[in-house]
Amino acid sequence: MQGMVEMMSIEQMYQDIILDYYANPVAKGLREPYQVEVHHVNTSCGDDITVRLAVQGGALKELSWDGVGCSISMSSMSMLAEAVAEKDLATFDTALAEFTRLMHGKGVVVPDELILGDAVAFAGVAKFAARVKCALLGWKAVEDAVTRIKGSTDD
Amino acid sequence: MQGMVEMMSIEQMYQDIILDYYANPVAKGLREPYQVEVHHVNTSCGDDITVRLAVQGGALKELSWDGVGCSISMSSMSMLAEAVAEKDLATFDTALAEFTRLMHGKGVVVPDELILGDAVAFAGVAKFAARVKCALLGWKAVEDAVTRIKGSTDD
Amino acid sequence: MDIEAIRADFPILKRRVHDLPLVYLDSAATSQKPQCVIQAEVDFYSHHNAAANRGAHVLAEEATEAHEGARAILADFVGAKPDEIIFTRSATDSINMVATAFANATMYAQQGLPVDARFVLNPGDSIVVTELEHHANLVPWQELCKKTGAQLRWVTVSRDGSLQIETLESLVDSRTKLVAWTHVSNLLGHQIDHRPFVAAAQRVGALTLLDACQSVPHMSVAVPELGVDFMVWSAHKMLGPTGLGFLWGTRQALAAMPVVETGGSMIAQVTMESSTYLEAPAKFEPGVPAMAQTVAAGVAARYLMTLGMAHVESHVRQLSAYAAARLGSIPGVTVLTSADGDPVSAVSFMVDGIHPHDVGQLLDSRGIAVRVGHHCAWPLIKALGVPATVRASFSVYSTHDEIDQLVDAVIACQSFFSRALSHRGA
Amino acid sequence: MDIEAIRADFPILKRRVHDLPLVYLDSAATSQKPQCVIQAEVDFYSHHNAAANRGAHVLAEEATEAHEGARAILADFVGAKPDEIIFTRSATDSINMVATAFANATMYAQQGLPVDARFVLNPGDSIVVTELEHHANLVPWQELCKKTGAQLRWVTVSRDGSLQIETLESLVDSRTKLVAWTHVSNLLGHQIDHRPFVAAAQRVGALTLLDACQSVPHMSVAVPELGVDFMVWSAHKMLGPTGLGFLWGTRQALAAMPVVETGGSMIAQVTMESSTYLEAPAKFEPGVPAMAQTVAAGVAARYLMTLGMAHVESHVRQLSAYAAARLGSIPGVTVLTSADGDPVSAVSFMVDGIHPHDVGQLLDSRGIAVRVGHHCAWPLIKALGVPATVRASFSVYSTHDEIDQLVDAVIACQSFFSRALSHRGA
Ligand SMILES: Cc1ncc(COP(=O)(O)O)c(C=O)c1O
Ligand SMILES: Cc1ncc(COP(=O)(O)O)c(C=O)c1O
Repeated sequence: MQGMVEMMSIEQMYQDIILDYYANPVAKGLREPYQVEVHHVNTSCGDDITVRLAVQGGALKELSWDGVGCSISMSSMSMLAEAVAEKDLATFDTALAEFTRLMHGKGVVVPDELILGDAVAFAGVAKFAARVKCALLGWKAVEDAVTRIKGSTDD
Repeated sequence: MQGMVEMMSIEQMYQDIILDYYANPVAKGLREPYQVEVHHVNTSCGDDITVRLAVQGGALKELSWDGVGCSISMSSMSMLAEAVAEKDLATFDTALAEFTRLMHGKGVVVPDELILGDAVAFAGVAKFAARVKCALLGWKAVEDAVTRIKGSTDD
Repeated sequence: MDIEAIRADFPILKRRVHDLPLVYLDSAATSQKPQCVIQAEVDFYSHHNAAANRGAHVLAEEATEAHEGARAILADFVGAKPDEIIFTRSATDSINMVATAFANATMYAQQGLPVDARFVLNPGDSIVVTELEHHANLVPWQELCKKTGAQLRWVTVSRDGSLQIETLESLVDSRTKLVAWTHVSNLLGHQIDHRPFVAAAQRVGALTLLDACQSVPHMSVAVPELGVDFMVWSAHKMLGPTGLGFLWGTRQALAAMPVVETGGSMIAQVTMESSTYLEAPAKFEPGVPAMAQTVAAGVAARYLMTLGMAHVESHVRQLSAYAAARLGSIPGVTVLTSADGDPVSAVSFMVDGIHPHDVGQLLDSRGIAVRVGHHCAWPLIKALGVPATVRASFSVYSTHDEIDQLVDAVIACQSFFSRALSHRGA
Repeated sequence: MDIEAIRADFPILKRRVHDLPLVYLDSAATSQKPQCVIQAEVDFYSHHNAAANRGAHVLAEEATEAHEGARAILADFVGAKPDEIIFTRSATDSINMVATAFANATMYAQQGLPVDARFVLNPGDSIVVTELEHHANLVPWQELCKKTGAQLRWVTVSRDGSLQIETLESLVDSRTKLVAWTHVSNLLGHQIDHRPFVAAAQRVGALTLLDACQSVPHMSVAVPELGVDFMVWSAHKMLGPTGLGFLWGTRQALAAMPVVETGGSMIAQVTMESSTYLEAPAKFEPGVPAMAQTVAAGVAARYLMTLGMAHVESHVRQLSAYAAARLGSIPGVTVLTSADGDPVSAVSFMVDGIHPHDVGQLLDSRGIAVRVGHHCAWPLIKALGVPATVRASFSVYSTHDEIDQLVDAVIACQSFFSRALSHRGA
């Protein structure tokens, strides 16, 4: 019984789909061309991620990344890369808002699967406060990259 | 009964002889001539005392003082002025050492009456940590004055 | 408020001293703690103790949640946002932190590094305080001026305890970088109108710091409405634990303020060459926090909020008025008040011919704890022309009956000393 | 030592997490507290709470006696004199205080005020640290150098975790003002020989500061014998309360050091124009102290002294050796050690192919609390060429059985991830 409880709680976090992305990363390996490169670090544990991005016609065109980190930060980045590839900026903004809401929801927020796709698998991670930053690492990096591109094209 | 306990403990501190000196101070009022004047303050409550001293032939010759303070600091200064008047420096040093020992003795040190004279009345004050500084104020000032005189004659 | 019920919450009030019930009238120095506050520390240590904001295990997450939860309660208590509340060692520490930030900015500027000019002090710049400050809100500014060549100026206090507030106009000028003053005097007990200070500072773009040590524990303070940049107070005076203080700052002020202490948990990245920092509040909180104390302070704030700060204020003001009236009616007793306002929760007085220290001792022999001396406001003591005062101060658990006992004891003290001295011919 | 009896003293060890008994292996982050320490705070608040060093009433005297009594115990604990012990907020605070004293002295000197030249930093002067410092003993010195134009230098760490101590000779020169280093590494766990540092500093007349956060809780440290000027540590890592740290200094160093924070209870006299100060320790302790915590820290020190520091050290060293051996024998697990010595009470390790964060999570699911990440020693992490580590750390209440559970859990973690990842083709 004890074993059951334990595996259930740990598997709430390590959903199959999370481990899938961890085992088979998407868009990993930095690529050309790109308009902006950002480097983000999880200051509490040292995980780091580099994201390259090019925006074209208002859509996330080229997104590649590399990094060192735990299964949560790495799989979250992969899932994000897959979900937003070629999507327009408004779609990314909506997804980011929904993912942030989910991760800060202490495990009681029901995520919108239409918006998040596979990323709803992170619902279980939201229960573990210390891992929320891991799941958000890639998202914050892409947000930063998008902001910088917008800034440079606006003026 | 309660009244008894109270009065006993408070009278342990306010010995008759302390109140005598408080009511009738000795050597109060700054006088000429003097070799050195020192001004000491009890930093925790603001009591202050000015001491003027002249040493002659190795003895405390002229000692006068003025100050504002509680019954303990004022009576202690008066008693000291009376006890050491005209005495030699060695006698003062011995009395200072014994009085300091008494005051830091937390009320369990038995003072040497031969050395301290009336100042043994302060034995009860030693139980009240916050008042020890009051009792010592004048002694420290005279010690300081003596040190300064020694310093100025030595070189 | 049901004072008897409140008193039952404070274990120390069952204490006897010299075989008499304790009458604690020294709450302005430090307040007593209700059982729920004491128990909060015990519960933290017994069930959740781990390094907050650092670990990934269950205890560490619980500790983080408890610690950050306390921050949210404290913010709520003063109508602020959690990220505007910095945990410090004490109010004294909070004030010194702001002073150190000014010193740091000045040094960075001298090295040609970018800083917010509002924190930089040059010779000719000034800091304005008042003559009635607690040493904690005076000496750090003296030291800062000594270090930078800036000038300290102050609003003086008249013999009637009022501030010569009309001088603010000329004291605060375009070279003034900071105006710092106290909300409620710890010696005269009255509340000081913050508006002239805020207006004078805003006119010239100077920063403002409010010492709220004696106000926040006794009245509802909605700090964003005051218009100040910084506010400080201590947990131990608001029914909370020892060893904890607070610095509140506006987001803009905290963002502009240079880091003060540095170390773990406040860094973004560290290399041997240089480091970058997180944003407030983390920016100002290096090291493992005072977690058991922050949690207990949260419980103290909740306890006060449950009583209702309006009720708390009206209770202590009533007690102060009653004490001032009763003490003032004893022949030979002078109550020290300020022409600027009535006492909130502390009343200072003098007994003719008896030094405050002796009064305190006699009161103590009857189990009554008051504070005597200069109350860490030595310049004010001198301005008022007294050697020291006796101060009785109140909190939620104080009663009219305790004031009656105080009055009786003061009268007994007078007769003890007049008997003792008169037959000695003094 | 009877570990079962010791464990019974620590209420939190009865906790269950995820329905499993707590296995707390994170004592290097913060230690747990025995009942006597928890009770000491309760007793203080319930019976003696009043402002220490300020009042003349019975409670204030009791509070003063308890507080100063604790200082005497803490002094005894490190073989020092009471007036050499300064109470601070934390070890981080203690280090920052010394750094601020340097900054202050530098500013006073610039204003032409008299200061001890050893605390003055000019461009061209240097501070020497090591690459294995906790951020708390690195970032404050970086900031101090930024503020003064002085240069930060450091002894580097080789891949084998050893310090390139032979470089000290050239790093420390006649312009070096301070040498600061750690006694026991919080990441690799080994003790560092203080003698070369002290010798190098003394050769040039530089001051020295020892970060003893990870040594004092676990071994007998007689600080006067080490030859350093300053030593810092935290109460919360030595079975004591949160919110309290210590700065020890020689009498000469404390007398020469400028004041840092200022305010009440540390002043000799105050006027509006200027103030004079008391001697150490009061000189460095403005404000109402963290009395409940100092008293509890005294009880913690006594608890450790009663166990006997030699026994404590031998217990944690045995556990560390056992953990290093057992973990090291698991295929795919690498224990990180230093060629400079064996771990005292903390063991860092890596599990091949599994990020430390994931290891920590799996261990947590079995009730085992360890720390994962950079352990506030990011430069060391980079020097060792790892992204992060898992750290198990021990205290008087830790057992061999807990290490066996850790080992089993690490193996279970390996199989969870290898099962999870292998069928996914990673
Ligand atoms: C070696 C070392 N130095 C300094 C510190 C900082 O201690 P604190 O967070 O208690 O200030 C720690 C612990 O975090 C440490 O392990
Ligand atoms: C008005 C005022 N300011 C500052 C302080 C300093 O507070 P603390 O000693 O808690 O730092 C006090 C209390 O002593 C006070 O009454």
